[in-house]
Amino acid sequence: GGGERKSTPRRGGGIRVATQAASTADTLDPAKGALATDYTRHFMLYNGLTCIEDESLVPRPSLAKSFESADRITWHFELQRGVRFHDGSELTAQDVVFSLLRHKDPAVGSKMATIAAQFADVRSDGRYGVTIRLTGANADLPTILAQSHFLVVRAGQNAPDGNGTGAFRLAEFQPGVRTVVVRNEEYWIPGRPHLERVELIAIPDEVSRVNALLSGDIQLCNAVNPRSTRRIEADPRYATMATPSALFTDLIMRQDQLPTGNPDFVQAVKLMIDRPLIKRALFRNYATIANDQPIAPFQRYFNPDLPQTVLDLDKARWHVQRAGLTGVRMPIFAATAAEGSVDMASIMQEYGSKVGLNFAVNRVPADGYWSTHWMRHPMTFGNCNPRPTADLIFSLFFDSKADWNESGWKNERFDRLLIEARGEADEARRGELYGEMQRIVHDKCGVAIPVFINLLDGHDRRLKGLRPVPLGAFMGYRFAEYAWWED
Amino acid sequence: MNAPAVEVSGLVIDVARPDGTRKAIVEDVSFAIPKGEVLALIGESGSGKTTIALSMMGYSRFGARISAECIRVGDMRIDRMAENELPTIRGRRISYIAQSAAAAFNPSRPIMAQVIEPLLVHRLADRRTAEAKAIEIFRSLALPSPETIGQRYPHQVSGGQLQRLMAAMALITDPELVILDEPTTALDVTTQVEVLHTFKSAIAASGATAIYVSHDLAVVAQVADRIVVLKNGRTSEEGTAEQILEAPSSDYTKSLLAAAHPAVRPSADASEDNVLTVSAIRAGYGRIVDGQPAIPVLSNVGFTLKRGATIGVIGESGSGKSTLARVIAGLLPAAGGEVQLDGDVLPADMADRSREQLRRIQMVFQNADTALNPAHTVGEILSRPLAFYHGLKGAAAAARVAELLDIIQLPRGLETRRSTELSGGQKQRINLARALAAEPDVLLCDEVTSALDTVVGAAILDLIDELRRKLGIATVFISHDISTVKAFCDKMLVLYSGTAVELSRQAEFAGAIRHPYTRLLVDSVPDMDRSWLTHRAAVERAAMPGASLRNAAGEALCRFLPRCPAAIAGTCDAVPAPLRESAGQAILCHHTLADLSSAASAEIR
Amino acid sequence: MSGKLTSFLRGLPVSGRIGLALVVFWLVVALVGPWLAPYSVGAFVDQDVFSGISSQFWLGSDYLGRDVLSRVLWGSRYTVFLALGAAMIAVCIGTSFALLAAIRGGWTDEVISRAMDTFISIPSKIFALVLVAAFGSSLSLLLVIAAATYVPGNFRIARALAMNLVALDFVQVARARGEGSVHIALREVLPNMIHPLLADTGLRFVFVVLLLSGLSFLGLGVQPPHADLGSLVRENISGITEGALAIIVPALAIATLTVGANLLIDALKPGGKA
Amino acid sequence: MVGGLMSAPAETPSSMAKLAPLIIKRVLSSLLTLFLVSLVIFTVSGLLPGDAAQEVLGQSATPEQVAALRHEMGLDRPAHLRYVTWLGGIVRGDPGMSYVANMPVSQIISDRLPNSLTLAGITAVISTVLALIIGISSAINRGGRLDSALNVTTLSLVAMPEFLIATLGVLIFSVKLLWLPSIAMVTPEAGWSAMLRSMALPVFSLTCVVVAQMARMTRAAVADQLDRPYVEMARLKGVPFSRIVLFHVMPNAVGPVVNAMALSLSYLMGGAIIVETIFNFPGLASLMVNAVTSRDMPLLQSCAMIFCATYLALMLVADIVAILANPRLRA
Ligand SMILES: Nc1ncnc2c1ncn2[C@@H]1O[C@H](COP(=O)(O)OP(=O)(O)OP(=O)(O)O)[C@@H](O)[C@H]1O
Ligand SMILES: Nc1ncnc2c1ncn2[C@@H]1O[C@H](COP(=O)(O)OP(=O)(O)OP(=O)(O)O)[C@@H](O)[C@H]1O
Ligand SMILES: [Mg+2]
Ligand SMILES: [Mg+2]
Ligand code: NI
Repeated sequence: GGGERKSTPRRGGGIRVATQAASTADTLDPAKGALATDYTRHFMLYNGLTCIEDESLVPRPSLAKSFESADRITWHFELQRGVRFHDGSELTAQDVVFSLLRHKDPAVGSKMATIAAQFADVRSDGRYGVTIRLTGANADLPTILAQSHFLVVRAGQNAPDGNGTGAFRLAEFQPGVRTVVVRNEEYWIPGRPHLERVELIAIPDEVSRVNALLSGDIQLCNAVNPRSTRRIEADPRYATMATPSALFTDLIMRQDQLPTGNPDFVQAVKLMIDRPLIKRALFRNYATIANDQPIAPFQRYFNPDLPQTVLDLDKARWHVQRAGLTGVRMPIFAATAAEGSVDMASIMQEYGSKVGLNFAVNRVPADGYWSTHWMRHPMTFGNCNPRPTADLIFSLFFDSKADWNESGWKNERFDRLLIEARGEADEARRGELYGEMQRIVHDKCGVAIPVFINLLDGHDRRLKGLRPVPLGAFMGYRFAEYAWWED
Repeated sequence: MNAPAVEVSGLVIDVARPDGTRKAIVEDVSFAIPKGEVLALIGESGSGKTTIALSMMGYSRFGARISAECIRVGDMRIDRMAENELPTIRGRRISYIAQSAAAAFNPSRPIMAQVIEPLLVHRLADRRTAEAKAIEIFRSLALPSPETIGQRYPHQVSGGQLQRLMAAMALITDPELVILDEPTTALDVTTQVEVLHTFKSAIAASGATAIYVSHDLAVVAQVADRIVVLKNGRTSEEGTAEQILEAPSSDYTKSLLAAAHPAVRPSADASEDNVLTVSAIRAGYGRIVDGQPAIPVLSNVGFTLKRGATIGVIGESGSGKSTLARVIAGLLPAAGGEVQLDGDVLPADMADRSREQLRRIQMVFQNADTALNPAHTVGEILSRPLAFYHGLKGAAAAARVAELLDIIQLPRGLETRRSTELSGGQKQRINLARALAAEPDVLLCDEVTSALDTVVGAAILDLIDELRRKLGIATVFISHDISTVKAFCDKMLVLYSGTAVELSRQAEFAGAIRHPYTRLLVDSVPDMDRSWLTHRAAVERAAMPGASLRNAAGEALCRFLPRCPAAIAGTCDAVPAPLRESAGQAILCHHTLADLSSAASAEIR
Repeated sequence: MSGKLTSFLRGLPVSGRIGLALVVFWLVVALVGPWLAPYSVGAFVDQDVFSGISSQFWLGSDYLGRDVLSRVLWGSRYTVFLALGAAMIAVCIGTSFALLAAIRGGWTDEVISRAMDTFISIPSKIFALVLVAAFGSSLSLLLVIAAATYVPGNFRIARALAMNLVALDFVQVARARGEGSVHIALREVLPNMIHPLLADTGLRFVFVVLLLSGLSFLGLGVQPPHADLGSLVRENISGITEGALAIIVPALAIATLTVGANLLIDALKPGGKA
Repeated sequence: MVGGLMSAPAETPSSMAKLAPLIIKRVLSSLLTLFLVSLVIFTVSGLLPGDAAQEVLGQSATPEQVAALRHEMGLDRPAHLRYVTWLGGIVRGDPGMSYVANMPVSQIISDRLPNSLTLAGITAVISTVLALIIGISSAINRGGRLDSALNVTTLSLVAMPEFLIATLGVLIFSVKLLWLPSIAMVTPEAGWSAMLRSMALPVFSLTCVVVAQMARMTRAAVADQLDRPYVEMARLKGVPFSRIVLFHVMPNAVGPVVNAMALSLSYLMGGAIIVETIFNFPGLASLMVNAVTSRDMPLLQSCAMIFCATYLALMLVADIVAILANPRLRA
């Protein structure tokens, strides 16, 4: 980990940071951000109304110096005064309204279009006030707005060009090659940032990425393979930072197709997953054993009373036999797009043969995986990034009507609980509701979640001030604002 | 009185066999050459001539090892020289003229650079003086435009010129010993005479001692003072030229001498009907536009051939002999004229000919090496036409193959061998047998003996002669070797540059009336007479070099005009030559037949 | 037959014999290897990963704790047979087109040559990526890609050979006899190309082995848990600094296979003995 | 480079005039080939699942968004119309807009093409020189110890998957020795030396990949010429061996050697994908892979055309060199 030894922030230094993917699709438009590179870039250039700064995941004010809501439907945000964009113009409510409403325009191609559908109305309320009215109660709006997609751009900029209020100014941007930013001298938060210059590149090949770190060509990288940690830690100049996160790769069994729709089949599959093996072999223990539901033990609202599903081949075989599926041949679609899925599929195949299921691994290319394979076949793998709230993960992936209801299951009770929890003001009650929902998913849903995967960043030990934020690599992609360089 | 310029004794050259033992390819050869004389090494192919000649330079091919009691050239003991000393004498004091100048010249460097290279690498002169000297030698070798010929590339000069240029390269350092390895074998007879002559005078002028390698006794007779006859790497006979040529003591030398004078074969009793009629053929290569090929070769060539008869086609290289054969076989569709077989007009393109028509005309290709598929066994090669034309399969085919092998006098065991495992003579027999397997009416033989030793070639000729008499096959016999054709054929067709300048029956051809070109050809064949070359050299004189081949009206003139020693100014270069005909002879010339008889032509000269 | 074999062996130089031995060794491994494999190819048998030689795991274990020996035995089967199959297909197709182009000449030749240029100029790995993206990864597709990649190369060589042969007299003899194109192609021309073609097949074989390993780098290849030798190297590459056997063994396998094939080819070439 | 070894005299204008028809014919047939390539690429890429709109929007796309983007990109028009538009653009010299990057294709390519050309160029020079040295030395030592040693070396190089060579190179030269950067950082502001340093490892890897084959071809071509009678003739003239090789053999071997080299070198542009990936080199091959994965047709097509054109140009150069070196063809 980062700051064991006490060190105080100091100004200066430039670093090069590598993520695992970049392409010509790299963008300066926060709404379109799709990869770690984009998120990191956007957080350097822009600010959001709110932000999440630490592992507590509590949303804090950012461009909004305060926010409030009585009914969790209508929200009022009061903006900071005197915040200036890089081009010198002042931030006003206009900009915020523009930035939020863009997401509802299909032509923009926002990744948050479905979330933004909740915005019934976004209005400016004076020069420095913004009022958002939602279609239904949502206590998590401040958390939602802390995501990179909702970062604020200048009003009228249909194709944002990096002109934000952020801690860094854009110096160079070559899609698929690199982004260079330099310190914004007039940043509205005094004393920040510390680094003079950040160069953001992508090294898709993991071995190359780690080699680049070890040869001093980069100072920080994400997506380190658990198998490489030994190499990095062996060198006293480098360290890894593990961020426990709710990232998971799940095996999807479509409920609207056979035989995956058969509850016995689902049960059998959940019973034949050797979770310790996956944790140990695939992730070198940089993972947390999961229990077929998406809330990780270290997250709020985690339900510790659910019994842990463990490997039980006899029971699995019994379920297979009961379903009359012994000897059935099933392809499992996997791609590197879903981290670890190919190896998981191999494990499934190995154990499947022990319970009478004949799985065939069908590795397909990563590109086109989400549009052509994911959720399209009876058995595919999905991959779900950490979400800041339980509501988000449940409503995006488990609600019957959700676009990404991966297994296509339908559970009215679950749907009802979801709405209820979203508007619930009482924390204890809310916890109960989420606990109940976890049980339903664990028992009934057609997804098997073997483990939660830790995020692994590798960094030069001279880079200080890093600490894990479970939302993503690089302190939830926001390291640039906090980190400093100590020679 | 003086010690000989070159002295060799106890020369042994051996090569390592795969099993490690050594095999001698030259054994115990000794000779001596007095200064300024020419020694000829003669013998059949593979007898070790080249190997011996090269050992004079301390050089051996394919890792052969040279050992000798003594190899002395002038004051140099070649056998005692160290490996790094040898290059200093090669090309400087001993030089070499290879058999094929076309191969020995580097195709991608200008001639001059190569000719003066010996001077430059031995630092005998600077580039300027070297070039001046080269031009001097070019002039003395009677090369055309000596100042500029050096700027050309090897492919831009004729074979004869190239051979002379190589002589220039060899002589430029004024060597003590010149080695000539069959320097005229690859040349036409007419060119051979020129080259022989220049070589002889050049060597004489330089005063160098020479070793002349050849397998042709008649050629050797013209240049050599002494002769060593080799057989299988051993000296068979050695002596002065007169002695060997006039009173040979070994049987081998006698057989060589005999082969140089082929016996005249009696004409077959040909039947009356023409089996093959070729009339007014016009043909060439490239795309045919308006009945005229892009590269015209043959113009208006025709003849008739009776069953069982033989027509000889002669002419120098490039005169269109093979082209004629290809036209008859249909391999090259003629642009004009027609070929009739038994009175039926054959389609020009073989693709349009019926299988039966194809069967009845068979061609025996010049080069047996490339005409036999190396991937097939003799049996396969011979049985394919049997199956293809006669539907013979299995035992019947095998029996017929055996029969064919008997006919061509080869052992039956040969069937399972591939052509690569046969000698040159054997290959040519198989080539012939394949044609016979089709049971043809007409056999086209394209220089079937040119690549063979005289002795072996003579045997093949005997075979063909016997076959045509036995089976009544009509033969078109193509050759550039006029003595063979003269002895062998009932009719002669003389081609010059694609035109038939003369068509004669054997009797008339042997007579005195000849086209000037035919006369040139006949006269160019060397005689055993040692003074032949000296006399012959006076004859070679062209009347109108560089004359145009078309007159003002655009009519084609006699193509031989630029080289014709008997050309009539004002007639030959103005009017197309008329065809002079008599019984059994047709000649394309302005002179009357009477004028062309040898007595009369002596006057014309 | 056996006489021929011994004389063939005797004719080979030492390097050729080494090559032959290596090639035969890998062919045998590819044929019988999977039956000798101590574990199933996907079995997670070792608690540790990248472990060294032990009595239990003769060649150690891989990045997931699977038995390297078993995986290499299986992997060589994929590599050898895929490469062999692809090389043969490429040579068959390339040579057929070459014969057609050489014998027909003219427009046929021009069209085929242009088409081949088209294929040769598209980078093969990218072409493979596109095809795999379009049709999904399968053994047969891999075979097709590898074959298609090397068809044009073989075509160029075979065409040059055939052009030389077609000009030779024995082909003219066959034409003058009235033989059809098929006979000329198959009986007259082809047998004389066999030797250089065999050498070329060998060379293509080597190229395909390397192409497959390149494709495995791009994530295209045999479906897991199976893996060809290249994929084995690739998937274990993170063990490279530890000198893991899991990476050395398959890399060595590729090297010996390709070097062996090359040595054999060189020895077969006429003049290679010199 | 190769031309430097030719001892053929300076070109006369007449030989240039002889080359003109050849070049015209080749350019015409190249245009045909380029057209075929574009057709093949277009057809094959038409078989790809998904399209640029879907890829851009990714996992989270809603159908309305996809439809809107498709319309904006013009993907809702029939394929042949898109092809014709694109082809028309190319003919006018404008490869159009990238679907994905919101930039003209020409700009994206012009950012990367110099990188690829530099990499390929440096590698070509180094590997050609190496291949010539290795090939010629082993040819003149045929059967000798040096020949065997070089043979084994080139064979071992051939036998190594290129990603392994590259990875080992990085481990040794950047991670262990810290001599060279492990990733190629080709930035405009970097100086020449930084540029060369960061290219060193990619060049090294690519050289290893192509040099072996080229050296082997050179050896074969030179060895073939060494058996010719004119070499024997030159030796019999007393010409030193080194001079024979340089002035007699090379001009004749140049034709086949250059042809083999052109084939190998054409690999350096499009085939460098693995090296580009490992060294994170911003070249055209990875751009094209990018275009495949993002279904960016205009970009994909243009990259393919560049690779094809490179190949054809190299072949043309090889033919021209062969002709210039061979007076028989020149005339
Ligand atoms: N590569 C070789 N290896 C071993 N022996 C050879 C080789 N080439 C030729 N020979 C043998 O060397 C002997 C002499 O050959 P040489 O070339 O001196 O003959 P030659 O009389 O010049 O023949 P030709 O008239 O055909 O030129 C022959 O018996 C031949 O069999
Ligand atoms: N395929 C071809 N294309 C173009 N021209 C050719 C071709 N073959 C031969 N020629 C030319 O046609 C002319 C006649 O050639 P042909 O082969 O018939 O001569 P030839 O009398 O058989 O000579 P040789 O005695 O050398 O065999 C020559 O000038 C030759 O250059
Ligand atoms: Mg000889
Ligand atoms: Mg001929
Ligand atoms: Ni006249």
